Amino acid sequence: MSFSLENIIECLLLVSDEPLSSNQILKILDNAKYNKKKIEDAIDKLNRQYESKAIFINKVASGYRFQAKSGLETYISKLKDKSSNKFSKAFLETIAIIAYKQPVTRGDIENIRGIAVNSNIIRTLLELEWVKVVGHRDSPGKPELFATTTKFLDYFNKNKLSELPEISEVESL
Amino acid sequence: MSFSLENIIECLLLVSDEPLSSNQILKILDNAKYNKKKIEDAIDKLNRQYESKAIFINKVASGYRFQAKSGLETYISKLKDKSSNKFSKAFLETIAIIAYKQPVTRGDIENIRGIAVNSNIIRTLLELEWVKVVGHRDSPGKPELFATTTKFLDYFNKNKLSELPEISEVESL
Amino acid sequence: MNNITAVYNGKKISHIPEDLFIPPEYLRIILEEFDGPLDLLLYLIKKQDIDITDLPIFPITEQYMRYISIMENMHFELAADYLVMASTLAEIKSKLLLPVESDEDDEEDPRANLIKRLLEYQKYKNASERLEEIPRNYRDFYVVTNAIDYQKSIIIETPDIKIEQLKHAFMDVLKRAEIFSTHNIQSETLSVRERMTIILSLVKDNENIEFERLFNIKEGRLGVIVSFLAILELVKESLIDIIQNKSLSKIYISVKK
Repeated sequence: MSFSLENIIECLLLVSDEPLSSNQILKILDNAKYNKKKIEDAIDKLNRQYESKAIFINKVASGYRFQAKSGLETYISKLKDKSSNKFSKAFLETIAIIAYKQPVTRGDIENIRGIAVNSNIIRTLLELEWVKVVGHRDSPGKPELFATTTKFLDYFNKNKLSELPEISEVESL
Repeated sequence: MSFSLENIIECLLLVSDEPLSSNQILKILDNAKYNKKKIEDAIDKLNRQYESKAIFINKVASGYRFQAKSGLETYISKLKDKSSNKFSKAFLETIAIIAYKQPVTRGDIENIRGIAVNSNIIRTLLELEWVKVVGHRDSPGKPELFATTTKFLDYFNKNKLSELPEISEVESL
Repeated sequence: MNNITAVYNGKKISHIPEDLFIPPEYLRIILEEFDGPLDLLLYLIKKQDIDITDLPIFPITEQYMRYISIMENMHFELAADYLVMASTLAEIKSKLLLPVESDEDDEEDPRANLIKRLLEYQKYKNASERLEEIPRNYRDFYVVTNAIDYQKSIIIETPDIKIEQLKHAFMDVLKRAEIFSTHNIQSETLSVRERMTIILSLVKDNENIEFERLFNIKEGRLGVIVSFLAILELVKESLIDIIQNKSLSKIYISVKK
């Protein structure tokens, strides 16, 4: 089965975790018969197809990305709340590591916990605005550095990070 | 703007991190006018709309999810980092024992493999939610009994445990 | 362990040459491939192309012991399970050496239990190989998850966490990671960590920032020390650069580019 350019772009944008620019799409397709204009036209055509649908392709700073149209917020809230893993041990440990060892990268958290970080947890923490990106480490891939926010401290009724419970060596024994 | 049931389901499945069962969808919609049959019909209708598209809705153990049709692997593989789905031999052997012999305790796994189970493997399996504790064996120490989950089946595109490859007793090497 | 392949000096090697000198680093690669004593035994048996139900315990034990002693000589950290297997093999060997009394010939073959375990393990090794082959997400097919953004008006309920839970979670992690001996977390560290975050945010928003602006005299000596330690830590973790164009001129801090 061969797919039209629109269908290929639709599939790529849906499978991708990040927005894709027309240049990135061209690079993936790696075919001289396509150009930027053709990609843009295809996206316009897709959006016309989506007129009655609840989704559309939006252009954001780093490229094209699917987005939900407004109107389904109550449903989406219910869905997202269910899947956020907020009460898991992994969630607690992840936010604890960010709080006590900030700024940390995903890799740091993985090294400390000895296990891969669940993307949903990081996303939930960012959505809750308990955690923010404060920079990028100067190492391959320029990983994001996470730190806690004042909103996180507010939640625990604290003014400063140093007011969090102390971790002492004695207690760990 | 109001959306049809198909358009709502399409949007929810795309927003979700995980497959959604028809029951979960009904719960989110929270409206007496819908029922399981209507959800299933809507999904069939969507899949007919997608006939020429590169995506489709697939049913796996924990529910419905979008997947790419085959044919675009060369493009998609350029998008995705595959390092996260390489498993060590020890990891695969552990999950194979849990899948084919469930419910099993850590001790059972150690007896079969002849070597201590690495704690990180069990922790990873629990966090991935590929494995859950289904009870405790009535023997000294009341060890936890592990079994696989629908999420484990989802990963391998299966609906039921019986769809895993059959294995037979080994009589010679 | 059907196929061990290691590359040494550009050559692919798939079995240990019997009487050749084995370069230690190559041996290490091979030994690390074994997932426990049963795995090693299966390898030794398969290499001989013998019927497992007729397990020749004497040569296999001898070879097994040879591997163990090589590993020990290399100070290879040997799991206790390897030694347990060594004693099991020795026990079977000694039972086989005892004269069999004629009226007890329905007594079980001392090798039977070991053979059963090896076959059982092989069964699950086969199963794991089948699992390795069947289609899986992101390798053989692609699942669409979390494909679309949604409006910011989506509200996520805040989780209910007690501050003590946070502390215990961190201590659990530290205990597990056994990094406690090298990282002494003291009360002060947190204020330094917090300051690091503040400085990083400041530097991120302004291209360059004057060194002095990172200190607040009102905080007193302790506050200045905290800022200074935070700057040093940020430099150490190569997150910021300290720039001074000529000596005695103003010092600037910028994000590491």
